[in-house]
Amino acid sequence: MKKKRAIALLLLIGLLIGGLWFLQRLFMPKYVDEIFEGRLIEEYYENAGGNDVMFIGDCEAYENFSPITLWEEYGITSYIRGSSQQLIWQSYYLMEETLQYETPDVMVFNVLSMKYNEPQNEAYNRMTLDNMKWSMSKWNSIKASMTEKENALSYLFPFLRYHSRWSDISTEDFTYLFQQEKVFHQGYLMRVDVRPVTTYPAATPLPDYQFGETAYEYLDKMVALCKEKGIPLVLIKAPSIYPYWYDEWEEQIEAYAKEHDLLYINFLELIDEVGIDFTTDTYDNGLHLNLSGAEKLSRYLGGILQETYGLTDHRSELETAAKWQEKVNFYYDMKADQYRELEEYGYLKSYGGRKPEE
Amino acid sequence: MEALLEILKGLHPEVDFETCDTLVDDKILDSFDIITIITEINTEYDVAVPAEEIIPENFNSAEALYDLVERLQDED
Amino acid sequence: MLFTSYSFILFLTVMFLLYYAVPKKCQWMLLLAGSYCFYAYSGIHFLAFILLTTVSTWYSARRITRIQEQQAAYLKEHKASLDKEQKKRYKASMKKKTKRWMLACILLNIGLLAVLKYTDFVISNINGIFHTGLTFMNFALPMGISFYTFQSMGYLLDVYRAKYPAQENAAKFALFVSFFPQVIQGPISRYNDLSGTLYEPHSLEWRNISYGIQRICWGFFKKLVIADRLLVAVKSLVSTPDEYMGVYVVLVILFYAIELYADFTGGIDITIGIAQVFGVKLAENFERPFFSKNITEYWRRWHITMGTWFKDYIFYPISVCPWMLRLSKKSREVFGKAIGKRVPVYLATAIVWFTTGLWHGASWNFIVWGMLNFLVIVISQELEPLYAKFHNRFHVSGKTWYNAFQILRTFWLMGAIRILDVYRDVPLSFRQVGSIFTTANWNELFNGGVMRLGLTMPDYLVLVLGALVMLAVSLAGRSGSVRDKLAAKPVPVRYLVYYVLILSMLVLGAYGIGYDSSQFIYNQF
Amino acid sequence: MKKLVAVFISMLILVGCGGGSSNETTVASSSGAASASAAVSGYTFKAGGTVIAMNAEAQPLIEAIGGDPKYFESASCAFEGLDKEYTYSGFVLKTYPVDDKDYVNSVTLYDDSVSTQEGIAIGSSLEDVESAYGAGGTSTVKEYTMDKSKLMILLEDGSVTSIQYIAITE
Repeated sequence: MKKKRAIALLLLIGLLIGGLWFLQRLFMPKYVDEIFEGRLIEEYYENAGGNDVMFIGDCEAYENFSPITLWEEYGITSYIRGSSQQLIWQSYYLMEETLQYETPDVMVFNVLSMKYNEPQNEAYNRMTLDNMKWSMSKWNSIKASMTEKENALSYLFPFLRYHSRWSDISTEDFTYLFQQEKVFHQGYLMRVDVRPVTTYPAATPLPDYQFGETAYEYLDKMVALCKEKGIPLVLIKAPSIYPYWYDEWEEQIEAYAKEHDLLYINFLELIDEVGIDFTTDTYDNGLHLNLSGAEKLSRYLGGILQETYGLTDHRSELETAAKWQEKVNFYYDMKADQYRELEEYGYLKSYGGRKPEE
Repeated sequence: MEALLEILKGLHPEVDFETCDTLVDDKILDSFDIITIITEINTEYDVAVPAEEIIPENFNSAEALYDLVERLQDED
Repeated sequence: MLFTSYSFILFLTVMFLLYYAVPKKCQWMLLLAGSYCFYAYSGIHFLAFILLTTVSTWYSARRITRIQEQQAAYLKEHKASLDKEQKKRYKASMKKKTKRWMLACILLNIGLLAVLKYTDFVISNINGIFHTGLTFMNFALPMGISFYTFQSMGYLLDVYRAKYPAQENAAKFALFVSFFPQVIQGPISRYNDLSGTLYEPHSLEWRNISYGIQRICWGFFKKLVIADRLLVAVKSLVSTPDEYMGVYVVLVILFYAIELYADFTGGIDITIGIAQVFGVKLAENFERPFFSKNITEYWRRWHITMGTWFKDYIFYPISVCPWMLRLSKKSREVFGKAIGKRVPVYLATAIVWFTTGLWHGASWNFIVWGMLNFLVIVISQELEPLYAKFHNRFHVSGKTWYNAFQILRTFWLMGAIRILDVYRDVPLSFRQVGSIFTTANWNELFNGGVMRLGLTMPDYLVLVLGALVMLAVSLAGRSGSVRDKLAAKPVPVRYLVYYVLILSMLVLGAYGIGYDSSQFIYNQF
Repeated sequence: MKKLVAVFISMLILVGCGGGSSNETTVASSSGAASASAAVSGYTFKAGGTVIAMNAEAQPLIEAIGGDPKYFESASCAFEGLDKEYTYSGFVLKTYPVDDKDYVNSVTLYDDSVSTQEGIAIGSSLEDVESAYGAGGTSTVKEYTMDKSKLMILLEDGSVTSIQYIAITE
């Protein structure tokens, strides 16, 4: 009798673990029909390796630079490890993780996230952290990012967080159970639609402009990590007109860059040199550039990077060129499809565009 | 003994107190009845049943109850 | 530490592994250590209070037993030489000594409980009446103080009544007071019932483990799937009472009845299940309360250990104490036999229900809740003859439809009284119940008004299914233990039931972000 | 067996005698009633005739104020819903979206053509601020909270440079 019971028990435990593992995959949000920013982190792992320039940062990174343009214009191979409202400690640990997979020639970091000094929002945390592959970097990033109502166990076992999605499971959760569709271009989220800048936001005075200690702590860590690996770190500020970039913030970053001998480029001061026209180059009244804007910005930045760091032009390498040709084709296919949708619906229906309200 | 039976009959006429010996266990007597019995015994036999004596063994049958009363009488 | 927190489950697993690893004779020591760690987790400084109660009760009880032993030895030795009168005087003097110890210990502990729990209530009343501006003390209440204090006082009174001798070993007694699953919300155990099973060594028995874990999962299922989910609706119904009157108050009664039942019985199932896993048998605290046909039967099935505690240590002593007997004799002379008979019983019942209400919480809501229970008991007692006549004429008692009527009547009456727990204050509670009859908005039930309470259609579906499962299990439980019946089933069926129970608990449970798995209603006592 | 009286008759008798003094002791149990429903109160700003309270529904207020405010909207990083900004003469009104409605998130006064209901404007002195609202923080940053609203006043060497009403949303 004892043996029979032991077997039945083991079977029960096995089935439980199997069942829970399957349900966990089922309940994890798939970010398919909207908010596909949730899949940004995940897509890196298939394209890891061979990237000379690594962009890291929040939506100002993954919506304003086009790695494909950098490739076409300069033969620079690059990738954007961006995610929505990526906080600076998350950026640091992503940088740390990336260095396990490859060693780029240049690291580019967008400094906007210096304005956040504590954990902000559970939903954004989940999007940045859930799909990271397990490593010490992920664990440290989780601990640094958790808001007080979050629990580390629910990151170890996402089932504990997403089990309440049982009531809104749809067919997509089944179709994308194990595989995902490619939607980003080396981490760049393409948007071709246009919503010109009509007004500029007011600059509400802040009680204290000084960036937080935690922010500086992780910026220092980034600098140290790059110095240790011999990778030049470039600080940039994307030309988004909102959230407002205060002059007091600008002074602090310029002082920091000079002190640590880092190249710092604030594109907000180079709108004309880059040739950005806010009536055609943005899809949301100036918060993010659209495709034409991103291409201009990439062309400008590519020139500086190549000149300053003498990046090799890989277009002549057959094997790399073939690999990148696929990426270029995917890039132009999506560009054409997006313009088709603009023709047909007047807005980017299946790319997260906003329905123009008449 | 008759007086005691009188008291019990007064509470539950339909119960045969001579033979039944599971008055508490079968929940025939509830806490109200027990208190009423104790106050009646107090006036009838001038005996104060202390709280620690309120245990099923003493109240399960009329005889047990009567033994209790006698025991308390010769104690004080 | 919440039963539904991950740290508790980790704590439980560690305790379980250690318990069956350490040598048998130190198992109870491990339980003691575990219980004190568990208690310290809620706040190191609270240990002082539980230690104070433990030591004071242990010491007083030992002194009482010492005096009683001294008395017995003395009487045995001088059996022949003392006459009846001298013996009586000697016994009286000894009784006085033990009484002094008993009263001192009770005063200290109940006093401590009263100060910690009711000071602010008293202050707010003084402010209310005399419009003084006294500031609140905001004493933090040690976890489960009401439960372990009452359990210790019960032990003290039993020793004082020489029911059994006091426990010599202070550590063993400390375990009785602080045994970790029950310290939060009971059941309030009796020392003579618990000491045996608690201190005995327990070998690893499959039946205990399996039955224990089943009961824990069943407790978690009721707590997480039903209680915590329903709490969302109860909170929204109650937080804006002006918006939810009339038929919504009927919903509050129904929802809160199910929610409290699932929450409290779930918590107790977890407690008893945990104890069973360690081989310790705890007293049952519920016996299908919603099947009761009247209020006295209800209070014999709901929170049984509290009911018996108040009966044995407050109701009986008060109603048979000399002072009360004199009062009943005097009122018999003044008002005649009929009134005289009722005075002790009703006065004692009133005192019991006042203290029960007060024990539940430091606010008028609970006192009025207690007195309402008293009132309904008295009314049903008085109308007893009227009912007897009714039954002689119609012979309906025992018929199923009549039973159903009685059950529903008791359910709704107790439900109406119980909502005093949830509404802000007494007048509001009464206004809300009154509004059931004055506000005719029964159509709100069908025009989606119910959807604004924070629960979606799938949630309501789960709640209905969950309630049906609870009903089915209760019905099955009437004729013997459900787990025995389950054990009789063939292995595949049995394991399928475990599988579905655990999975539904994990999937449908209202825990994690969005549902802050709330405290057990009772455990901030 | 004890029988029970008809249920609600006894309840009705009791309805009349709602016992006890009606003090505000909150009910002990965790599911007890939350605090009084958040009536619209706290610090409010008067724009012309319209009183703007924090967390209030924005649409009716914007219509009441009228005029032709400069409008700027910003989508959050990934999720739907727009934070909107209306710049009037003297103050800026910001809103946050919940489901399909906008609610007041903050009102910022940026010149001395407008003032708070307590008479404090850009340029007022430290003493005026402290006499109107009390100490409330350092000489450069004053913060006062009331119900669901926070009033923040920034000063530089003794005179007010910015006044902001901010909504508290937990």
